[in-house]
Amino acid sequence: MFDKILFGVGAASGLYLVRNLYTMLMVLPDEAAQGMIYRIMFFHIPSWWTCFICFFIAGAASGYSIAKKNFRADSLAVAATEVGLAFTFVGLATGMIWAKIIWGIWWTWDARLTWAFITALTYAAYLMMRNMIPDPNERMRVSGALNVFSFASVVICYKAIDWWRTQHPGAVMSFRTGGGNIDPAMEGMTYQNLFAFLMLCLVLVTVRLRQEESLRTLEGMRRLAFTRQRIAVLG
Amino acid sequence: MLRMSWTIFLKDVRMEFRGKEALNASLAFALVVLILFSFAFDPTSEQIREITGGLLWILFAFSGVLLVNRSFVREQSNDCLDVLLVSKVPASSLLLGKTMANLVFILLVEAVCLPVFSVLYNISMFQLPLWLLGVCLLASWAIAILGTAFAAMTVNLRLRELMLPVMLYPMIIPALAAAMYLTNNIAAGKVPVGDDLIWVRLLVGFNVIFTTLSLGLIDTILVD
Amino acid sequence: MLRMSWTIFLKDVRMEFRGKEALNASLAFALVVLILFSFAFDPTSEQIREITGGLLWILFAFSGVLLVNRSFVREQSNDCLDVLLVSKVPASSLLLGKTMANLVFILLVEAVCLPVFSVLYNISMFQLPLWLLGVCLLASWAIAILGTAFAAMTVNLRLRELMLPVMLYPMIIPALAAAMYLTNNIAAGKVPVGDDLIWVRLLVGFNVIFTTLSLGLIDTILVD
Amino acid sequence: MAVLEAKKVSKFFGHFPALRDLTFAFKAGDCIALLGRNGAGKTTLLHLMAGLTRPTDGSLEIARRVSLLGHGIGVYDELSARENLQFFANLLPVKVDVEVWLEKVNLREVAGAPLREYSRGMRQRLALARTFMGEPELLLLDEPFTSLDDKATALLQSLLAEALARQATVVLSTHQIPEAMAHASRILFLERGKLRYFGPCPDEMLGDSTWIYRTYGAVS
Amino acid sequence: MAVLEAKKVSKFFGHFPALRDLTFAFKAGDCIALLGRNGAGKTTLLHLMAGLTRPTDGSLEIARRVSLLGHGIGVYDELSARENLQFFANLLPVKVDVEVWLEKVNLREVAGAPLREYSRGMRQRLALARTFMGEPELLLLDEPFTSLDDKATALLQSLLAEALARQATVVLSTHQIPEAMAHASRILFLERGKLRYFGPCPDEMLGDSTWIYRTYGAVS
Ligand code: HEM
Ligand SMILES: Nc1ncnc2c1ncn2[C@@H]1O[C@H](COP(=O)(O)OP(=O)(O)OP(=O)(O)O)[C@@H](O)[C@H]1O
Ligand SMILES: Nc1ncnc2c1ncn2[C@@H]1O[C@H](COP(=O)(O)OP(=O)(O)OP(=O)(O)O)[C@@H](O)[C@H]1O
Ligand SMILES: [Mg+2]
Ligand SMILES: [Mg+2]
Repeated sequence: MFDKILFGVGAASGLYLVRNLYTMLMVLPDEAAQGMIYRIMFFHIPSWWTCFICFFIAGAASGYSIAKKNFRADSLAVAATEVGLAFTFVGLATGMIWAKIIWGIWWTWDARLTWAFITALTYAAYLMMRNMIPDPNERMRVSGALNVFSFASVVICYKAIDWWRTQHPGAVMSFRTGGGNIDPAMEGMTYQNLFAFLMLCLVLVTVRLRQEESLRTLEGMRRLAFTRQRIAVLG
Repeated sequence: MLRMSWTIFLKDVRMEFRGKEALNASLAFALVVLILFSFAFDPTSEQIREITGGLLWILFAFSGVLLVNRSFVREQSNDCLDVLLVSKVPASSLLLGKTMANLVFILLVEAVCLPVFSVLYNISMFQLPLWLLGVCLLASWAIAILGTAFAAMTVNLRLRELMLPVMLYPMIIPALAAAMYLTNNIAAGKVPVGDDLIWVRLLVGFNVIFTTLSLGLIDTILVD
Repeated sequence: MLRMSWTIFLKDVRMEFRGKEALNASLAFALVVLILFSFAFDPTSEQIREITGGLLWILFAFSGVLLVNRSFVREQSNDCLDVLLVSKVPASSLLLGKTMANLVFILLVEAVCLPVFSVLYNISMFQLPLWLLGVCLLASWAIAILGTAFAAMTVNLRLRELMLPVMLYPMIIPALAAAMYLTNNIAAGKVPVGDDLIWVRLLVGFNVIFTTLSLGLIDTILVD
Repeated sequence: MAVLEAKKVSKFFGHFPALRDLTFAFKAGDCIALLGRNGAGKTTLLHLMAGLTRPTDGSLEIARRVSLLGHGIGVYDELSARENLQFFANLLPVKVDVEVWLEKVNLREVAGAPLREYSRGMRQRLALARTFMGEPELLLLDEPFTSLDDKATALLQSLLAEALARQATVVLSTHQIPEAMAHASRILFLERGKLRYFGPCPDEMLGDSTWIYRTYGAVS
Repeated sequence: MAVLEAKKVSKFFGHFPALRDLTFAFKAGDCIALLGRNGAGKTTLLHLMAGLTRPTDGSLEIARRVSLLGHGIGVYDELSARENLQFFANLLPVKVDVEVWLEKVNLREVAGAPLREYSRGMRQRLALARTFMGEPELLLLDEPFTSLDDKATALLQSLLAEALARQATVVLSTHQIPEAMAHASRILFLERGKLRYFGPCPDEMLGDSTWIYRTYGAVS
């Protein structure tokens, strides 16, 4: 039953994305200054928000897991981090494509872009670190603390446009600027795509969470089997 | 609690000054990298002035990581860490004591490197000695506290000498960037005023936030 | 003898590709240092073109040292090195096998870093792909052979992660300097001709001399 | 009046149960030999009693002053014997005369040299002094007889006797059953994380050291 | 017809004499128990016989095919049991069937998993397979009984018996004299680097394991 719901939500998010794509391409007009390519923002902005939300969940779950010694929360943290990292790469890729077309270069070292890169690296390091710790308890403790630390880079990345003068555009969404910087139709479209992304994200995180949980069980069972096997030696 | 930190600080400093091995080695490392830099970036050009702060703090970050890396390894070699924890030494005392010891070591490396750099690159660093001292203290504390906390996390890893910088550098970039900027100004003889003071505030804020965070989390990191 | 080298090469590569831990970590390390550099040296200025080679080879030297450092540590952890030597594996086979494995790892890191650097610093590195490949091969071999030999020397030191770079960097500066110069030219799209070829000869000569020397001395280093 | 009391203690590494549902209590003056095959959970149990890890389930009340001699010897190679003892003495709540202990383990004459120059036996003697000084109430020793020669073994036995005489509790894990039998008053036998036997030393064990494995160990 | 012959062998670490003027010879099929107090020079002597260090003085002729089990276990944690044995088999001059050895130490079913997941006992069994495979002529074992439980000890004893049956020479250092006595045909007793006794096992040692220390060791 749960599988079916999950599948349903996944399918719905796919359909929703297709519908959004249609509206984007067929209904909305080209933007005055940027022309056709501005539509990439409907993916760029929501994917960054989705990844920030994922990292926030991961940080909170990590904090909970180390405070309460809760392995499920730890699994949630990995799942959210992995999915968040995927969205980070979508954000990076769309941003870079956009930059190539608008600025003529793939990359520049302004605060926003740099910290987006740093964020990707810190969370990649978190995942790497997990793989290197064989003891599950220590893994939860150490990587949990690391995840809490890592959230600092997300905060800096989010606030970078306010703290430094960046080449990356400043805030346009009305909840940050008070409105007036973006056409309401485009803003609406951004939220719609964000919603689709979040649905997709929910499905992915759930799937990864269950996978992680069964992996953990499997690891324990294999250890047990190994001990039994050991005992059996030489009658 | 502070008394225990002090005991641990004294022990770490004594252990290091016994052979001065890590200190000498990371000093040698810093000097070697300075030479390496002189091949990579033309040291006679005028532009070198603009990257003084960058060069120096990259150098200090590198040798700082090597120093803090030893910090918990020293405790690990004979399972001394277990003995300390069994003796009811609070993890935060341990962190504080070790951070202070590491701060001393990092400052010593800086104290040697700065004059050498001045001479080799013909840049007078000591026009504003108090500002320089302040920046060194603040930024070195940032390296020491976060470095020691992360060293505690990575101490059991086989690849700790690789993972420590990978995790630490992104985290201390704000502090390093501030230190680089301020050092550039100091080397040019400009007292930071007005807008530049934001970097000082950044350094202080960074230290306050991450010292609190590290002290709060260290218990979870070390004790199962 | 070469058959044994090959066995050891395969084993090392298989061990590394099993978890790819050291590879991933040193790749992450290289990327992190790339970011650090962007703070230290104004990356949008035109002068960055002149120090492309310097930046890149400092980066490769750093992550290369971290990679070769693992090489003998892997053998040490369970006293495997003793077992190999008792099995009458010649020390030079061991060195050769491990050097080849390290060369592969270093080249892999370079293969990822070069395009990333190209994009991030907006410098097209691949105008002269064959020259670039040649320089990378030669200079990476220099890092690999000397690094592996020195790793064998330092493996028993408590401070090996500190001592290895301290000993290695001064030794490979000629090779690095040549690689930096040539890479600068290649990035600017200039085929090395005439006087520049002396750097190529330097690289080749360096490799021949130090490969011979390392193979000759490794037996003394490893067997008491 | 138990020094240490465990109630339904379990310890999981992830989903792997290293210890399951252990219930026992130690009294002052007990000397418990912790026996079990490789991987039975002896080290894990000692770490739990030391407070280095917390149980996943159940409750464990620990004595106030615990001292541990683990797989590593727990002294610093860079310091001298005297500095080592002084450092650990400073962390203790009670005053300890370091010189007395140096004398006791016969290291007084070389106490100024850094440990790096000591032979293995000398380092082990120092580790013993570090463990036994300060009159700990609970002594946890993980395979203390490993690689000890006859003299070091005799020293350890005499320190054990002394500690037991002042009503300290001693828990020692070992595979060398004859050595352990010299002082052990009770046996705690683990098999794959389960408590199989806890009680006084059976007479059968005196002559036949693998008796307990055969009797209480798994049949398979 | 000696497998190994040492003539006036000395080994100095700097000015410290770890071994002094040792002269002895081992024959095929001998099982020598290398005894001595901590720091007597047992490990140093084994390393010399293995060819890992060369004597400072004197001459030492070594057998052709030597196999060593040192303080470390000498297998790679990152590889699986099968890959480990295959790798070491590739380095041997003779062909070895790895599967047979996996079966022998009962690791066949788990042979594909990386060693990191093995328990301590399983790793030790793998190390034993690595050491005994390929019919080495000289087997050097440094404290092989340390931390082995009853079953692992039994496996080691059976492998020893097998090796001795095919006329291999075995040298094992240990502090656990009863275990060593099961197969040892000769005793080599060192005291502070000097050879104090080399000959057949004295009858006195069977019941009283510290007899040799008391009889041939220094009085102090
Ligand atoms: C690789 C290059 C880029 C990176 C790493 C990047 C990174 C980010 C990040 C992290 C956000 C989300 C944070 C937030 O909502 O405040 C964001 C939002 C945004 N990005 Fe980018 N970006 C890149 C390129 C670009 C380009 C080239 C443009 C357009 C010229 C652009 C326009 C925007 C806009 C309009 C927003 C939404 C701002 C808001 O109202 O919040 N980005 N970008
Ligand atoms: N950190 C850990 N992570 C995962 N499993 C562990 C960890 N530590 C121990 N184990 C497992 O718990 C079990 C008990 O281990 P423990 O070290 O307590 O055994 P032991 O009785 O001390 O064995 P030995 O006689 O070999 O010392 C083993 O199966 C081991 O694999
Ligand atoms: N590399 C070395 N450098 C200096 N001295 C050494 C070295 N290796 C061993 N020694 C010294 O040589 C002596 C013999 O050491 P060895 O390890 O052979 O003793 P052992 O008989 O194996 O002792 P144990 O029973 O403790 O293992 C010791 O006094 C030791 O301090
Ligand atoms: Mg144990
Ligand atoms: Mg020994």
